[in-house]
This record gives sequence, structure tokens and C-alpha cells, in this order.
Amino acid sequence: MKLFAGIDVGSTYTKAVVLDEDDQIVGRALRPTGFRLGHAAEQALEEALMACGGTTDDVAYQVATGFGRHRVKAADASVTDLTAASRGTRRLFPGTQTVLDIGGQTVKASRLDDAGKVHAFRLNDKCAAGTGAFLEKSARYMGYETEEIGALAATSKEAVPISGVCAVFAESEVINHLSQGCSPADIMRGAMVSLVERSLQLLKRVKMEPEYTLIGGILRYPSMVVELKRRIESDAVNVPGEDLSQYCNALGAAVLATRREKKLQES
Amino acid sequence: MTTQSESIVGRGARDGAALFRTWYEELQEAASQERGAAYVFVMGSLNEILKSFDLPVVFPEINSLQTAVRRVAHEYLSEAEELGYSPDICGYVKADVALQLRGGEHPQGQVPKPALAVLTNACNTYIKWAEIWERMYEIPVVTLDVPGHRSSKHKSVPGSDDFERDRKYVQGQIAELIEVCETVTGKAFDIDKLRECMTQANEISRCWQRILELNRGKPSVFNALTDGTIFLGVANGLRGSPAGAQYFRELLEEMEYKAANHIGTLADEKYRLAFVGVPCYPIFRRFDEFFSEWGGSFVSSTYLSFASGGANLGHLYDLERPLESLAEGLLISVRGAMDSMFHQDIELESMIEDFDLDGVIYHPIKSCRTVSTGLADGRRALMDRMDIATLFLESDMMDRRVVSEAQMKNRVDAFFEGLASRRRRQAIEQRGSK
Amino acid sequence: MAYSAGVDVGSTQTKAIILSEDGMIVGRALTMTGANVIQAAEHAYAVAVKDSGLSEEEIQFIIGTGYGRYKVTFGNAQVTEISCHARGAAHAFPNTTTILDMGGQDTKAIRIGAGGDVLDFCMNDKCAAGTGRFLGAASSALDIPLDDLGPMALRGTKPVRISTTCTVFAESEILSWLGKGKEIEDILLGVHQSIASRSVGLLRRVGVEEEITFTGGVARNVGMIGALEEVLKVRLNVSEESHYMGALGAALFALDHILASRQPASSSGGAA
Amino acid sequence: MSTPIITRRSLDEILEWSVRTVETADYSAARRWRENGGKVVGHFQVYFPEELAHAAGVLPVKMRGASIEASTAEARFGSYLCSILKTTLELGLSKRLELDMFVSHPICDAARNLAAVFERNFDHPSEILYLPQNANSGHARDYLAAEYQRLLHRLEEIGGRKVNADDLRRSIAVYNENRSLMRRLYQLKREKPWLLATDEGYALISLAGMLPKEEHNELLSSVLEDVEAREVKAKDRVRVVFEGGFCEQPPLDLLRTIDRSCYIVDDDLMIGLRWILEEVALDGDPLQNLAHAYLEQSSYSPVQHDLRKPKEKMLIERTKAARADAVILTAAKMCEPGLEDQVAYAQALEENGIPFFISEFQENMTSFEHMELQLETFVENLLFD
Repeated sequence: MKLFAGIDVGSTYTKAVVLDEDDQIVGRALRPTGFRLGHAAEQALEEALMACGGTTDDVAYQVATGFGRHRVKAADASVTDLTAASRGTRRLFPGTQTVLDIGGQTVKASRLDDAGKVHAFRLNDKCAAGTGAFLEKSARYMGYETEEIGALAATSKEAVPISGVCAVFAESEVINHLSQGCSPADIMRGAMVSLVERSLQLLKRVKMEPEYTLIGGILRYPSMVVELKRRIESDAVNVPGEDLSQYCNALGAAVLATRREKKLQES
Repeated sequence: MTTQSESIVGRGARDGAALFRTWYEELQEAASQERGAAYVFVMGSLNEILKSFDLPVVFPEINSLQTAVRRVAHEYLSEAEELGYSPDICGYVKADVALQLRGGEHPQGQVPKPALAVLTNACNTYIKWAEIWERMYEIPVVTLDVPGHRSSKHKSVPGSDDFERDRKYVQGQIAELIEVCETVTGKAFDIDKLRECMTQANEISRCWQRILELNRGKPSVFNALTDGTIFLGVANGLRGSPAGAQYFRELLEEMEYKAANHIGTLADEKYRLAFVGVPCYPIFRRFDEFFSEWGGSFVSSTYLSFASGGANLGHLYDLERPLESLAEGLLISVRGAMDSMFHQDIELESMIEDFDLDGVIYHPIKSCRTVSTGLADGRRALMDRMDIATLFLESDMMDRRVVSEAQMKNRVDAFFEGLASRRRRQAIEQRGSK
Repeated sequence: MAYSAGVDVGSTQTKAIILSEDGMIVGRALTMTGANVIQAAEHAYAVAVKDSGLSEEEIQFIIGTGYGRYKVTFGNAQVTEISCHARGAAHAFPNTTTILDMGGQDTKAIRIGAGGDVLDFCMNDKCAAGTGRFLGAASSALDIPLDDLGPMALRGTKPVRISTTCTVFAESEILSWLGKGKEIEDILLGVHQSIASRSVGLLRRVGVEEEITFTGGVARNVGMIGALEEVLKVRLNVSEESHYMGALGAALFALDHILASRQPASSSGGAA
Repeated sequence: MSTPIITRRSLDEILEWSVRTVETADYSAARRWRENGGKVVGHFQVYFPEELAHAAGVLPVKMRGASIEASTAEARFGSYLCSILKTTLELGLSKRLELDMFVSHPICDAARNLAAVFERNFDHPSEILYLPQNANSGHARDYLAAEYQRLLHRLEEIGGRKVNADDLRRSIAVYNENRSLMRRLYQLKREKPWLLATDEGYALISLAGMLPKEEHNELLSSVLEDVEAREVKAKDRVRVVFEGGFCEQPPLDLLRTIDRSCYIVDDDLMIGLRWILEEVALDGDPLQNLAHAYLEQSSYSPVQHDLRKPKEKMLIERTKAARADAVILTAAKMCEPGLEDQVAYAQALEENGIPFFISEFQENMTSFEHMELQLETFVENLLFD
């Protein structure tokens, strides 16, 4: 059997997706990355292959992505997660024109061309105020777990504006609001609103167009998605289903693997 | 006396606000008639020439700071940043870009589009700013290049070769500006009208210099940060107009009256302070309260020097030779403005003596490198030379994202705690020595 | 015998000190601040009082400090942590002229005169880059207890160059160095050096003069002491009580009040 | 003054020496010059009429910051300033580069302040050379010639030597040769970029601001000959223009990062050294000729306003002339003019359908993940499908 693999070595998790010749997802796996990046990649791939009874010999082409992409020795090629995401989102939602990826430390906005290539992209600047980490820091400070963020913000009546540019200084802003009697829910919501505002700026800088597809760790927070949809002012907002959201970039890498292999066969 | 006091004291603030409203109403009218305005800047506005052509005059700097004072600056800033303008560049520029995109929509009314832009090199960002209008409107832009002092040790005075050489250059450019104004307005240049505008401008320079001097007395007669900024607005916007001259004559009268009757700005003026830089417009009043709460009053400010385009020097035009004198005045005052930024430590050294200062408050800002670049080093140099308390507060004149009230108050409190305990110790030592 | 108290509400920890009028520390407390600042202040104070074996009535004057000083609702006055650290350090090391205080989210450089008067000070304005919080990030990135970081850094020989001191990006930079196969000790040494050089930058703003006293939570980190002394080429004063300096200073100011109130002639003491 | 390089050395040795000298900000040439009793004038970015100093026997050195920690200078500045200001001052404070005079220019709000900062920190004279900012005024040229005359007097004082028109002409000739050699190097970059690694080419140009001009001419002419004779195979890489290096310089590691997947076929790095595009006339008044060249025969940058040279149009021309596939649009952190022009550049590139991406750099940055991520994404989507 002839298989194609995409491996996404992220800072926390490593994911692998395996496609068969008919472009069908026949296997996938997720493992914590840890320090030994290459090792995590191998394990994730083996586990994904198990699902379809394949072996590494069956893998005709393998593309790696994510921050550890250069450490996957077995990979035939590596691409950035922006490139992988463009193919992954197109595969999941063919109408995708604009992709927003909000991660713990980086926010990436990209606009795709007809071929599904990244036409324009912008990343958040080197100050982390506008990233997922900002939400988590605020939550932790108020004594909540990351998992509780979504539920917490959902109960908010009115968002408290948070304007600080430094994620750490923003904490003291949070504290001031708390001691002025603002509810944690409203503060959490405020943190989200400010994060959404920053993301929106990146989207506008790439000249955003519908359909929009949202990916990244931030999707764990439904109220974040709601807020984004509201500000994007469009119903054409796609969110990968619970089961697939984590695998979007690995899938994109796998899709690229099939393309590259076909190209090589032709030539 | 009380009735007179009521009628005079605070008049400057009242009338200033009124004049400001009228000015913006006139701009609104110009906009509604789609009359193009002359866009100018506070450091070397060339009001005298432009008003002699009856051009409505717009100060984009003032438009921008008004959005901050009225607490809507962040809306304008983010609109410009969405276009790709960096968070790190001048907030005035960004607020104006957004204002232009909104077709001149401003909290104080409609602002007319530019028919031409006139600027000096007193701030390099003026030049970058005007390039944006060039691209937007394809209007004539005249950069009046005013060579500053080459160093603090090479200050050329009228009559000297160096000075006359630069004056010739400036005067030549003024002639070129006049040609542009003639083509833009279709009017012929009228030298008598220029003389009239220069006469009015002379009034402002004369009064402004005297008013600043009056604050050397105790108690100080106006707040150099809050009141001073209102006066500045009029000094810039209405320079060269009879209304402006009239306002400053009355303002001088008010200040002379307050000085004569020892009417100060604070009930108890504990500490006399100088402000260095551009005000923190997003929390304009609150910023002053941080200090007045401790009995600190701003009696002087470098802002009143450079942001008045050097009018603080009180240079008076010689109407016998208007164009030559205009070039001379522009050279002297724009240079004065630049020196009060680049060599602010030298200006402060005499300020500390003249105003009997207890402290100097530095306010470097993200938006403006012209004003801010030299402050940390100037402060170091000043403290090496003199025993003076200083406070270094970084924030911005527009961008509330980098203005943290809690952080600021903390530093201001610590500053005054230090001043207070030093005073107490000195008092005790004096008592001991007696 | 009269007693005074100082309560220092910091961003991560709250400290309290009870002082007897002869300047002896008779009670102390260190608790986590957490979300409820008011409670944190009350709690720390209560613990310190209990520790002193006194009753609250016996404490005549209380001063709150730290950025949460206005949340010390039971306090008689507030003084900024800048003045308090200066006062505390001057008390612990009378020859101090320069103070470096490294806390959770800000680093302060303070120059003091006679009796601990603050002559000049600077703090990190723009962001929390290069503050103690950076070490927290390093600790969680490497999954190493905070207290072990310093000693490990001392074992480093070939420090890596850490350019971003943004606490949030610390993790990714550290991980990328790990990825490049660098030794954890060398990475940690790099981390400490980059924080040290930033802090020395602050110190130079107020002018570095001996003696220099190092205070704040991070002052107990031997790696940071080493890195700072290497750049400054001088030994630093570090007190066992370094993290109590703010509270101690506040208690000393409170004592001034008590003593001053006994002699109505002189103007009231204390900076508040 | 002996030439420490070239003589009996292989091309690779010379290139390796050049890169190291530039990358480590090694100003030993200036130090030797002073040890031999010579005087040194440090001039800040962007353009400076080095011919005047050369004629007065003063060694002109370009102050362009360095990839070093500004451990002392940091305390002399606030938070929102570019790095080059701080490291330029650091070069002086740390005595890495000792001067007899410092000159800054009104290129930007920060640089103008630098002259005053130097005045407060050093005993040697420091001043501003007021290059005309109204390039379109009919009076600009005469003013500039007069300003050059003024500067020349100051340099004569420093150098202790009177300068006549023929001295100036001789110096202009030396610099004309230097400029034509640098043009030759850039032609090479455009036509056979694979012959010279980006960091090598960059170092060769940068040395123009560090070495005595005669030495640099000797170096360039010999190296260019050897490089043109090199046997190197062209690789499949994206041809890019690097824009944003007119003042603060990116660290060489950043250029190397780009080199891995691109050929930089043209750029504005150290543009001040290459500001004048044609031969400066030797007949007639030398100062008038230099003033004319500055205004009429010159390149473009975000810090000169000239109605005849709209920057976005100039960038498009540069890109087309270099047959580049794409543009890397950068700016130094906190650089007001650079960041402002990015907007117009981006718009023009968009309209002309030229691929580009926008990025910021700092001369002493050490991690390039941000840049790598953008670069790889960019290249992947240009090459792959």
C-alpha cells in the first residue's frame, strides 16, 4: 500500500496524519512533544500507521511542519505551519480564503490564493501581549485553570477593557480591576476582546476575505470564537470540528506530501 | 477688586477655549464649502505668509492631540495601524491618517482637506507626514529647510557670515513658497497684508515672552502644563491674526494682575517644577493632579519653547524689511525650538535658576523621537552639573496602551516622598547649625 | 514599649514586619498575594502579629507599601515600595548608596542619600522584560524548581546569548536552545546574564556607586548575584532578609511616626 | 600606512578577513591611523561627503552601529529608540573607536539628537552637517556648497592642513574610482549572484566605511577580479531585493538566513556609501560638483525627500532592474522613517504584483525564528505548488 504522511511537531504536542492514495485519512495520532523532538515525531507516525496497518516503508512521501519540523530526520520535505495550515484548511473547508491561527505565543493571519497557496501573511510582533499566553496568564492570576477560561468568560455580562501592551504588566491591570471589584468573568472577557482586536488587525493587514477558517489552541475557548465571529462581521467563519482541529496542520502537510510525490512521479 | 478679579482671573482659559471653538467652526465652514486649507505645523508655521493669502490654516498636530484629549485617539490609531502603520511610530501621524480616511471627521467638527502643506525640518517626521498627503492628494508640499545650530558651541548670531548664509537660503525658499501660494490661491502676493500679519504676530511674541517671565515670580501665575497648553493653541492657531494679538494682550494683562495680587495657581505651592517633553494627552488633567496633589506646580516647560515655534524668544519682526526679517525670525525661532529639544539640558540649567525650581519632570514618549531621544542623556548631564531632583516618566502623548496611571502615580509618589524627606532633613540640619 | 508594622503587598508575595521601638524585628510573615489583595494584606499582618506574640492593640502605627499599598485598608498610611526599599536597605547596610531591587514584575534601581532618602530611581517602564518573572518562565519551560535555577546557572561554562528578555517568549527561546543541543546549565547562565545586563543598564541610569545592596525576591538567587557581580566588578550587599526590605522600610517609617508624635515640636516624620 | 591585507593572500582568506572585520566591528585600521598621528572623523549614517575629510588628511569612518551589547550607552537613552543610536555611542564610550570629531545629519529625529549626545559625552567636537532637506529648492545646491565649505574649514582645523581645489579634485578622483568598483560589485550581484555569498559582498562594501580609501580600492579591484574568475554553479533560488538597510544594519546571520533560500540581487544596505550613482565631475568648482552630485546624481532613501524620486517608484525600478522575483521589506525596530515608508512600499508592490513580505530587525538580534518562519513560508509558496 502507498501512504502519505504529514507530521506537525508543535511546542506541546506532535501530531501525525496518514493519507492513502485516494486522499482519505486512514490514520492519525497525537503525542506530547517533550524535549526529544525527533523521537516524538517517529512515535506519532508509527502510532498513526498502526491505525491503517501500514509501516514506515509504505510511506511514499513525508512532510514535516511545526516548530520542530527541521528535526524530523525521516521527512522528505518540511514546510512552515503557515504553508501547512493553508493546505489543511482548504482540505477541510474548500471555501477558505483567510486563515487565522492563534497559538500560545504567535498569532498568524494569512490570505490564500486560488491554488491554496499563502498569498499574504502577517505575524504578531515580538511582544506577546496579543497571544494566547496572555489569556492563560490572566486566568492563572485569578486562580483559574486554563480549562476553565472558556466557561468563565461565557458568564460575563460586560467586558472590562484591558489595554496594556505587555502580557506581564497586563496582569497588574487585571489585579487592579479585581481589587476594584470587577468580576473575573468580565476581566477574562476583556482579555479576550483585546486579543481579538489584535488578531483582527493582523487580518486586516492581509486584506481579509471570507471564508475565514480559525485554527490554533485558542479554539478551546468557545467564547473566543464567538467574539471573533462577532468582530469579523461575517457568518462565513469555519471552525474545524473538535476531533480534527488539532490535526489541521498535519493534514495540510500530508496533502502537500501527496502533491509533491505526484509531481516527482510526473517528472 | 473682587469684581475686577472675577472678570480678569481665568479669563485667558475661558476666552482661549472660546477662540478655539470659533477657529474649528471656521474650519468646518471651509470644509463644507470644499475650500482647501494650508496644512502647517507648530514649529515654524509660516502663518504670516499663509494668512496674507487668506488661506484657512490647519494644524494636524493639534487635531491629533485633540483626539487624545477627547479620549477617542485609540480609534484613530488602530484604524491607521490596520493599514500597516507600526505601533512604534508617531501617534500624531497615525491619528491624522485615520482622520483623512474619515474625510476629515474630527471630534471638534469637519476638518478641510489640504490645498498645500507647508512644513519645516524642525521635526523630520513632518517631512514623512507630508509625503503621506502627497500620495493621498497630490498637493504641493513645501519643506522650508531651516538649518539649525551645528552644535551648542557654534551658535551663529544675525550679522555673522554663518547666519547670513543660512538666512539667504531660508529667504530664497520663502520666495518659492510665495509663488506656490499664488498658484494655489490664484491671488497675487500682497506685501502690505504680510506686514499686517507680521504686526499681529509681533504682538503675540512680545506678550508670550513676558507671560513666561511672569511665572518666575512666586506664586506662579499659570500652570505651565495645563493652562500653558491652552495658550499655546491660540499662539499657534491664531498667530498673525488680530484676534490672536488681542487675546494675548488681555492674557498678559491677566497675568500681570495675578502677579501684582499674588494670585497663584495652587493654594499652597510647595514644590516648583519644570516639565520637559510633550504632555500626556490621554490623561491630560489627571497627569497634572498626580503632582498638584503633593503641592507640586509646573511653573515652566520646554514644551512652551519648542511647541510655540520659538515664540518664547520674543523675536520681533522689522516691518521695514518684511521678507528679510521673516527669514531672520524663522531662522532664530525654529533654531530656538530645536535647541530647546537637542540641548534641553542647557536651557534647563538656566531655568532652574530663573524659576527657582525644586524638580524637573522628564516625559519622554514613544511617539516623538525629536523631543525624547536626548532626554535620558540630558538628564544625566544635568544631574552631574547640578543638585536637582528629577523624575523620568516614559509614556506617550497619544497611545493609552503605553500609559499606565497606576505605574505613573507610583513613581510620582516616590519622587515626592524623596523630595519631602530631603526637605525635612535639610530643615533639621539648618536648625542644628543654628 | 511601642511597636510599628510594615505590610508590603507585592505582585506575587505579601510580606509583613513588626518592629519594636528599639528597631528590633519581633515578628514577620511572608504569604502569597493571590487574587484577593485586601485579604492577602490582612492575612500577612495577622500572621506577623501572631509571630511576634503581641496583640494588635499593642501596634501603634501601620504603613502599607508595595503596589497594593492602598489595599492595606487597616494601615495608617501608605508609602511607595521605592522609598521603603531604600529605607530598609539603608537600615540593613548603612553604607548603601545604590540599590537594585528585583521583584516579580519590576526591577528598580535606586540611588539614596543620608538616612536612606531617595535621590534618584529608575524602573523598567516599557515591559516586564528582564524582571524576576523571566526566571519563573525559565523554571516552567525547563520544569526545574525556581530555587534550583541559580545554583545550576553557576555550573554553566559556555553561556548562550539570550536576546529576547520578553518573559512570554522566554520559553520558546529556551526550548530552541535546548533544540540546538545546548546544556541546560549554559542556557540558564545565559538567562541570568541577560537579566543581569538589563538590570545593570537600569543601575547605570541612576549612577552606580558603592556600596550596592541587592534586594527583592530574586536577591536570594546565587546565580543572579554572581552574574551581577561579574558585570559590576564589585561585591553586592545581600541580606538574609532581602525579600523583607520593603516591609522593613515601611515599619521603620511607621516608627518615625510614633517617635515624632511624642515630640510635637518637630514636623511629623515619615514620608507619607 | 601599510596595507595589512591582500598582499600574498588567497581570495578566501581575504573574504574571510573582510567578513570577520565587519562582523566584529574591528576598527583597528582607524586605531592604526591615529597611532600614526592621523585624525579620525566619525560620521553617522547615511551620507557624508568623505572627499572633504580625505582632502584634509582626516580619515572618515562611517558610524553604523554594531552588533554589540550597548551595556553603557543603553543608560543614555530611553525605551523607544532604535539600536544603532545606542551601539554607535557604545563604540565611542567603550573606546572601540576613538574619534577626533563626530558628525551627524538631520536624517531623522533620533539621529539629529545624536550630535548633542556626543557633545555631552566626549571632549572632541561633535556637530550636525545640515544636508538640505528641501532638495527641490532652486537654492539647495548653492546652500549645500556653502555648507560643505563650512565643514571643510572645520576639517582643516582638525587635520591641521589647508585644502585647495586640486586637493579636492584628487580626492574626488579616488572616490570616483571607489564608487565605480562598488557599482561593479553590485552588477555582479545582479548578474551572477552565485559568485559571491551575501555576507561576503556585504562585508566588501561595508569596509568602505572602515578603511582608508586607497586600501579599499586596492582590495576591491583585486577581489573583484578573482571573484569574477570563480567557478561556482548557480542554484535554484529566489531572486530577492532586500530593502530597509539604509541606516541600521541587519546582523550578518540574518543575511545568511536569507542566503539559504534566496539570492539577494540588490539592496539598500549601506546606501550612503553608494549614494552618488555617477562620476562626480572633476572640472569646475569641486564643492559645487559634490553638492550637485548629492542632489542630482544620487540614489533614494526614506530619509531624503525629493519630489523627483518617489520612494515606492524607485523601489519598483530597483526590483525590475535587478530582475528580482520578490522583495524582502524590512525596517529596523523603532525606525520612524523606515517603518513609515513600509506602508507605501507594500502598496506599490501589491499593485505591481511583486511578491513581498514585511519584517523588522535589530542589529544585535540573536534569534531568527521569526524571520526563518516568514522566509520559508514565502519561498515555499513561490516555488512549490
